Amino acid sequence: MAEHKHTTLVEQPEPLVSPKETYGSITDKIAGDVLSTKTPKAMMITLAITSALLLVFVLAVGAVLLFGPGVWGNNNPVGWAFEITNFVWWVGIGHAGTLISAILLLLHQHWRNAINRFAEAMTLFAVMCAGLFPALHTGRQWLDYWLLPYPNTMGMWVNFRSPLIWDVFAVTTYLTVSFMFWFVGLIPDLAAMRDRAKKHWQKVIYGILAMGWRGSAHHWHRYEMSYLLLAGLATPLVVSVHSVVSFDFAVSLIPGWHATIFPPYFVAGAIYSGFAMVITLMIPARRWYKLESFITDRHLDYMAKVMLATGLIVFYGYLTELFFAYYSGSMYERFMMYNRIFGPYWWSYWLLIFCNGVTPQVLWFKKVRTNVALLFVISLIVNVGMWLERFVIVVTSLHRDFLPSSWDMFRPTIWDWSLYLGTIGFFVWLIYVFVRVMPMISIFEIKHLLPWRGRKIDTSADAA
Amino acid sequence: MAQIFHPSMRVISRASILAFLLVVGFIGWVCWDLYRSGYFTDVNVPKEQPIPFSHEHHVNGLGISCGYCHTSVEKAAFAGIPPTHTCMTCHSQIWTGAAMLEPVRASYRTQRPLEWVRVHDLPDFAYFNHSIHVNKGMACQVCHGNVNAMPLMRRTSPLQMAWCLDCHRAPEKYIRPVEEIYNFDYVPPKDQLAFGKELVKKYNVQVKQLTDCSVCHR
Amino acid sequence: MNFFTKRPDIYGLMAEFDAPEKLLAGAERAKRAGYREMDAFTPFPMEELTDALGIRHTKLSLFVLCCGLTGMLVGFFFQYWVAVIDYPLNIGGRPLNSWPQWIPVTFELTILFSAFGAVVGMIFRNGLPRPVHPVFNVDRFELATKDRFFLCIEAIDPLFDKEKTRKFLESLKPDHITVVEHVHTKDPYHQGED
Amino acid sequence: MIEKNVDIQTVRRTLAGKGGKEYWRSLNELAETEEFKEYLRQEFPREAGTWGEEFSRRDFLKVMGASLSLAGLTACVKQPDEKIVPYVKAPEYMVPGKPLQYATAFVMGGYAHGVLVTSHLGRPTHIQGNADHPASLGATDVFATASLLHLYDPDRSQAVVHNGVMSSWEKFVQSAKPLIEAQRALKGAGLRILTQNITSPTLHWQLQSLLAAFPDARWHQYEPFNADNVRDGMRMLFGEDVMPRYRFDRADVVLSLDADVFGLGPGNVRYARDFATKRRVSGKDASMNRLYAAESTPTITGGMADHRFRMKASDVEVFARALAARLGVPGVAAEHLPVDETVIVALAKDLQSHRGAGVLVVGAHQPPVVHALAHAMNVLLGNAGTTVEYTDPVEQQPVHHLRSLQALADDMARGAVDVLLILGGNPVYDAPADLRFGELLAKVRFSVHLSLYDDETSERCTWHIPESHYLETWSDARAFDGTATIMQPLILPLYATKSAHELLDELFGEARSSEVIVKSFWKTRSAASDFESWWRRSLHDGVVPATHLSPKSVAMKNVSWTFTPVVSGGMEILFRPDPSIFDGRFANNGWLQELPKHVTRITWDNVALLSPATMENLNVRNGDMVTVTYNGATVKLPAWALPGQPDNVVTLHVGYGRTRAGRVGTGIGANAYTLRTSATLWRGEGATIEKTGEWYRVASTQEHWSMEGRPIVREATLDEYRVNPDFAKHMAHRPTEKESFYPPFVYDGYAWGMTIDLNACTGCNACMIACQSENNIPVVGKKQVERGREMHWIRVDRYYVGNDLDNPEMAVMPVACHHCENAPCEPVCPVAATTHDHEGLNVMTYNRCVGTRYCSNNCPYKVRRYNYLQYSDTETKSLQLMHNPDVTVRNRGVMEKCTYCVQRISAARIEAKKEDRLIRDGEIVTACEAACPVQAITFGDINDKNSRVAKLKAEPRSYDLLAEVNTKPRTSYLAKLRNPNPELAAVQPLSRSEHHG
Repeated sequence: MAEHKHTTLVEQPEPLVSPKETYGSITDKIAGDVLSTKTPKAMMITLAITSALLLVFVLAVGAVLLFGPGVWGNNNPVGWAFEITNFVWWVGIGHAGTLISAILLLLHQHWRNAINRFAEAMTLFAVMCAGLFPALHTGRQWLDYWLLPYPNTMGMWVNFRSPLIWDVFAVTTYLTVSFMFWFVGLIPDLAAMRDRAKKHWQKVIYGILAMGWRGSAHHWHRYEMSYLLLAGLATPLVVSVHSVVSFDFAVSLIPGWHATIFPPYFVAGAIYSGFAMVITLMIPARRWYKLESFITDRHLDYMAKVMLATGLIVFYGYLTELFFAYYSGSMYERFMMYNRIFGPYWWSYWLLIFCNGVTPQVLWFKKVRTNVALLFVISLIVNVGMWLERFVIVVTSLHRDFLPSSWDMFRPTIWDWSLYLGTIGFFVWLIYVFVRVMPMISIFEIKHLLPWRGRKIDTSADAA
Repeated sequence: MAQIFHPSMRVISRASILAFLLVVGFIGWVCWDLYRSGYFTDVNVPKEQPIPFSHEHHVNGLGISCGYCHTSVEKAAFAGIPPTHTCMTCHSQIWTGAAMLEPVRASYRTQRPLEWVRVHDLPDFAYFNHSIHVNKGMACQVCHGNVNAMPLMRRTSPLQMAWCLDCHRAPEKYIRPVEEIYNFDYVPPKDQLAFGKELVKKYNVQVKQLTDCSVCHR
Repeated sequence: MNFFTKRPDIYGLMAEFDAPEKLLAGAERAKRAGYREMDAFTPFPMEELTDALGIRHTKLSLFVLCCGLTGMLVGFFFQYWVAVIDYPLNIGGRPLNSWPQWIPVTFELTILFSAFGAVVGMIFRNGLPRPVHPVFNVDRFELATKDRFFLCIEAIDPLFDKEKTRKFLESLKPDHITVVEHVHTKDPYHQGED
Repeated sequence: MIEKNVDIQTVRRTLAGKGGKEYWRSLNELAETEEFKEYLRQEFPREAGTWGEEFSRRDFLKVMGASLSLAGLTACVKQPDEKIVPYVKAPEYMVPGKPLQYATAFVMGGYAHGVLVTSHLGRPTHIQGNADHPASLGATDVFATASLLHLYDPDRSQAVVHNGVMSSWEKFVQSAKPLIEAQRALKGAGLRILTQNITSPTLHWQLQSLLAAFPDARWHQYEPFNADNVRDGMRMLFGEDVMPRYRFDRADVVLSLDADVFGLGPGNVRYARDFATKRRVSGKDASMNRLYAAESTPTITGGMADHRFRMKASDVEVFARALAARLGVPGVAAEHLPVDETVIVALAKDLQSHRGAGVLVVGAHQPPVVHALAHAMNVLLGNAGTTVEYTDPVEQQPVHHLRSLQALADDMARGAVDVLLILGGNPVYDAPADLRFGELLAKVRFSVHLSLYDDETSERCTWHIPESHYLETWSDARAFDGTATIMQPLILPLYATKSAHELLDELFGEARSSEVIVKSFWKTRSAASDFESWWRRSLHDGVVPATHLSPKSVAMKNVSWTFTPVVSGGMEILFRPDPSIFDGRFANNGWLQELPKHVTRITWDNVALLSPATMENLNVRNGDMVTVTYNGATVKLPAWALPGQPDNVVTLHVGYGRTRAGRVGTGIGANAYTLRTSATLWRGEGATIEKTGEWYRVASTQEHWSMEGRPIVREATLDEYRVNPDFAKHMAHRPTEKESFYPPFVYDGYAWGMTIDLNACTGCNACMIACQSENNIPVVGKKQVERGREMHWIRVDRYYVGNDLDNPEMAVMPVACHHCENAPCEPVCPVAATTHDHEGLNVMTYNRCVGTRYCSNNCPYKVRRYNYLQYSDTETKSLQLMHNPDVTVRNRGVMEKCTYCVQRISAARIEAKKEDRLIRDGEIVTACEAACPVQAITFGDINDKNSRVAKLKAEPRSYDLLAEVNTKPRTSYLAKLRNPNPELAAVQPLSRSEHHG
């Protein structure tokens, strides 16, 4: 390493960390934001809204536990509706974190260092929200543990042929691995927090969580290896999780579900929505906590590029679906596509094309990619679009399948909306808690990006 | 920088991880055992009955066969609980003044049935049929235990699905000739498995079907 | 450190630098000087130190591979056992051993076991949790997670000599040199100046 | 028939001891009484455990806990102790746990329908047809099966009411006796008795002796849907009081003149069966009957037709005249034609070429002259005596119902009625509106209403006496062909109720029990030397020997025809009984309310049925609230487009808008009786319809009418079939074994399967109700049906065929679980709650189900039903007595579906195994199969090549629905055939079958 020629960051279009930052200033800024008792005013206002949504969430969960899934609008042809739409939507959002942490790490995308912590936390919370839906959507929620293969007095096991069991394994594995990834990444920062904390109880809590991390070179060596291995493992995992989620549909025989394109198309969609959600959350966080030094416009630019790329894949997926429906020669498939486009839920399809297919095209322009306000709006549109995509897949496929006699409409109830909005409240609330107690940017990884004599930081490979 | 933690934390921190694993394991073990325990299954827990009826006395002492009182055991799903009338066939003659038997007489007088507490109680979604079991050589004793030695009736089997499956997967382990179903002194032959397999064939028991869900659940 | 060998009076000597390149240079010199039982403490990983300190390459990946293979075998054969041996059921006319449908769970368990291996292996091999450690006695050691870089030569090193080693460290031009006391020598809550 | 249980008396005493009006209107209070709980525990020991008092009402924990305790042993709640209650003295014939069947008869409109009632430990749980009974031949219609629910209906009247206040039978008798004695002195001049149509020989006997003692008393009969027109028509033509009876099993050409012979009315089940015998097509040169229907409002009979001519009800007469003129009925000339002349020509030709093998039937609502015309044609065509038989009326004393009621109303208006006994019926609700029967009742000093429910009429009478359900009492009745059945009770009255026999005997006789009365009547009739064995035999068989009416020979009079003047223009209004709740008497029957109505598939409401063109003219859409004004009265109800409805005709089904039906039937729909007057009992001209601007959500179970070009109901004409018998198999690609990724499972024992003959199915819904009763299927209510959550395990899909929206052809298709060998539902269930057994059943283990609904999503037939909420009523105690104990009652969150009646299969398998034999073909009869009037459903072992089902599956017409998705269903269909008249090809297109790859 030492023999590498010294390069300065000036050659880069824009450094990934503002040149005015030092090791000390980075630590003080990020750790200080957590330890400070001050919370940005805008955050307090949104927190109030979020808390109200959290209350709605509690009510909505209570209602479905008490009375059953009948409080929702689901019916006989449409056995799954909002709950599975939301599940897939949240799982998709939960893909950004691990992707940023793992895949970008393997691809030596250094810019990830500024956003991976936040994205990982977002992943965890999104997957938690996602996991709620399958758990709540069963009719007898108190028996959900029957989906786990454990020895019981019935002598019964689960049915490993069911994609729902694959889901159980995929989502719990994903949650566990994401948690471990996030936690392992946090250990050095927890030690930093421990060492910055003023109050004894803070020191104790961060101290316990840091497990006595002392920054030993021996430890760092194994740590880096472990982190790399986790990244290597998480990469196929992240691809598998949404593939498995897509199997929920692809394995069935319902036209509109039964499609071999689903796994890649779902994974791309997941990344797409995940990045959209990261942008949605990062932009206000960056502003309220004044993190422009770490999350630079270049970061936003890159994220927007990833969104554009995945958005194009997703759009390609929509076109493929059209082609498949035509080329299959099956009257059921053809009708399904016709029904999506011109049926009673036509608006959801067209809106989805607008949100996911048309809107991201503006990201071709750098001016748009670096316009924070515009990017924020686009990310919201993509979030909505990705929700609509799942709605279209779940509901419009089910509501008119093989026998026209069974066709029916799905009409959401207040509880459908409550639970959906409630989980958003739950999610944002968790994000707030996270922001207040944990460093939302990885301190040590940002430091890693600062050059020093003897080491250059080559971010030239950082191109989305 | 000062040490944040007391030196003992060195041990405690590691021990706590171990302890956590142990506690989780322990809870698992408790659950496993609890669901199989008498507390949950009522195995060997006699229930309070309106009359302390002794099967031991009536079966061993008096030599009354099961079918005398449980009349429909060979005919119907339900083995049958004897009507008060059956009790009174004898007890109008003997022990006519016994205080213990007053509820029986009262029942006969007032035409109000006796209310027994069910000892062998399957959940309502499990459809057990006595007649097919006894007609295919599954003795009373196999499930109900040595009733002839029970002063008070109690369960000897957990009546859990896994327990049912044990026999439904391999009836040859327990099957005996139909003539022996009421015999509490029956001694299975040394080669029970081979003998049992023969009986299974003889009685045309379709073993592979016995673990079909529809056999017990409708 | 062997249980039977006598424990040195102190844990070691610690030098503090204000820049990573100084630590790196110091570590390289210490290694050349023959020190082996030493450690560096940095606020972020410095891959260069692995060679500079002569740290043995970890075998974590092999361990993770073993875990992964275990997960895979457990996953597949558990499913096989459940569906074919323990409770064979005709489910939708699919064969009992419909192995293609077992791939997802097998895969997930492979990953899960591997990831556990990677994390537990790292934590375990690093000797964590270790909330109490002699280096925490060092006065300015909290800066090791901020912007200071520490080099500690431990007393168990055969070349270690309180005076000679201090001299050697001074030659590295650190900002501070501190004696690292054992944890037990003093009441950890009332440690005096060093 | 059942062991006398002392506790009924206790319950009754408790009931009698309570006062106040609310009490008997709400069952909650009753449910709270210790006595009632005790009684139920004893009657139904298995249920006792779930009624623990440890949970308080409406408590979150209770809901959870109750569900948990039902969830089973593995949940974290210990199973509570249960009581087991033996008999004091066991009845000899009863083996606990083995159901028994008793023959009796269900009576509607006076006509008996022989049934066999299944009884579990003294509780009637299921009603099916009596194969020995001529009106049933083993099948039922929806009403007969659903009548079981009335027995257990918690809203049933349970106490005597005097002027709205709770009273007692003793008090009633006390106050009635002096009045009766006073009437005796007046020879009964102020005594009137109003009944429904009576065929009961015993009741007639009682009434005759009463009238002998009170010669000036009068007995009136009224049914809102009666045979007045038929009777008048017969008198017009033959000059005597005869009634026609049809022999469709002998008819090759049938013309229905607005008659729903297979849907409603006496003999419908038998007629459908006879008709279907001519539709069982097999072999290359098979023949099949041909049905023409000249119809106003579409019915299932019209739906079966090979040619259906849509016309106003008033035009049916014109049509009949044209045909009669063409056929040469003396004195008849055609006026104008409601149809193309080729129709009349071809129809006349077809009928003429099938002399003695054709038949014309007329709807009871058509005026007498149409009946006369049709039967004149029947006589001319030589059909009389072969396909039509004329017999004496079944009624002991046939009357003109309308005139009978009018006479009573006149007497009441005059104040000549002092004592009025209304035995059954609900005239305040269903009498013609112009009679103002309810107001007239105020002029009667002492009016008594004996009825099952405390209804609109009860409210207006001074006394209401709760009536015993027919399963609680003895009686008798005669079938459409005269065959008498002695009806025996299966259970002691649940409440202090009386039968009509008992009421009359108490007031005018010796206060004997129904049993004694009925038995003493038949003692006078039986010619048997050994009465007791004759009696036992009659009870056992469910038919009294030698009571069948023999055909009479009749002679046509020289009729001078007077036809109804044709009024053109204006909106024609038709009053029809509701296909599900009839004239309103079944309004409180949840099963029937939730039963999708014939043709419209609407539940829980009545609507204004209009043709699509009329809808367009009125600028209304489905669900738009309209007011229908006629005869000065107005009803408001939603408009509904019905293809096949004639233009400018609005059809209203009566039976809704009840104000005192019970919790189920009160306040739903609109009361069309308010528009129905004596002069316009069946139809009228000049109704006005106005749009209100409101919209109303109608709960329809089927929202889409078209098959979208999919090969669902596959049909061809008979001629096409002869050329290409396996046409149906070629309408979709069926994957071969080689195309499958997996090897097939081998079924080497029994392999249960089913066929449904679409050529026979009329879409009468009998299977749906039979299934609901057999399998403890809950009623979910209108709101849930609206949401698309109805629970019927078997449904009847209705499609329209052809591109004429105004007059399409109809195709019906019963769909239940297909028990696919490659069931798509099973692999997706995460907990293996739905699996296959070794006999090929797709079994659903409810107690294992956690309710993900994935199976339902993945079912291409959408036959799985999900308990979105707690639909099973676990609170109402009386309804629990109705449950079939052999079928698990499903709770919230559990998926359910057709099981092929696995409980019946299990029972048969166990019996066969005990006897060391194989199950015989036909030994297992599923509930739907048993109920089916046309025997369209056949169930059996498809591995047994000699079984009926295997033979039917070998028929070339057999096809699998959605075979192209390779589900390998065990249920298959026999394709539908139509037999159009080639001479009508120009009027109606012929070809049916589309060929796909």
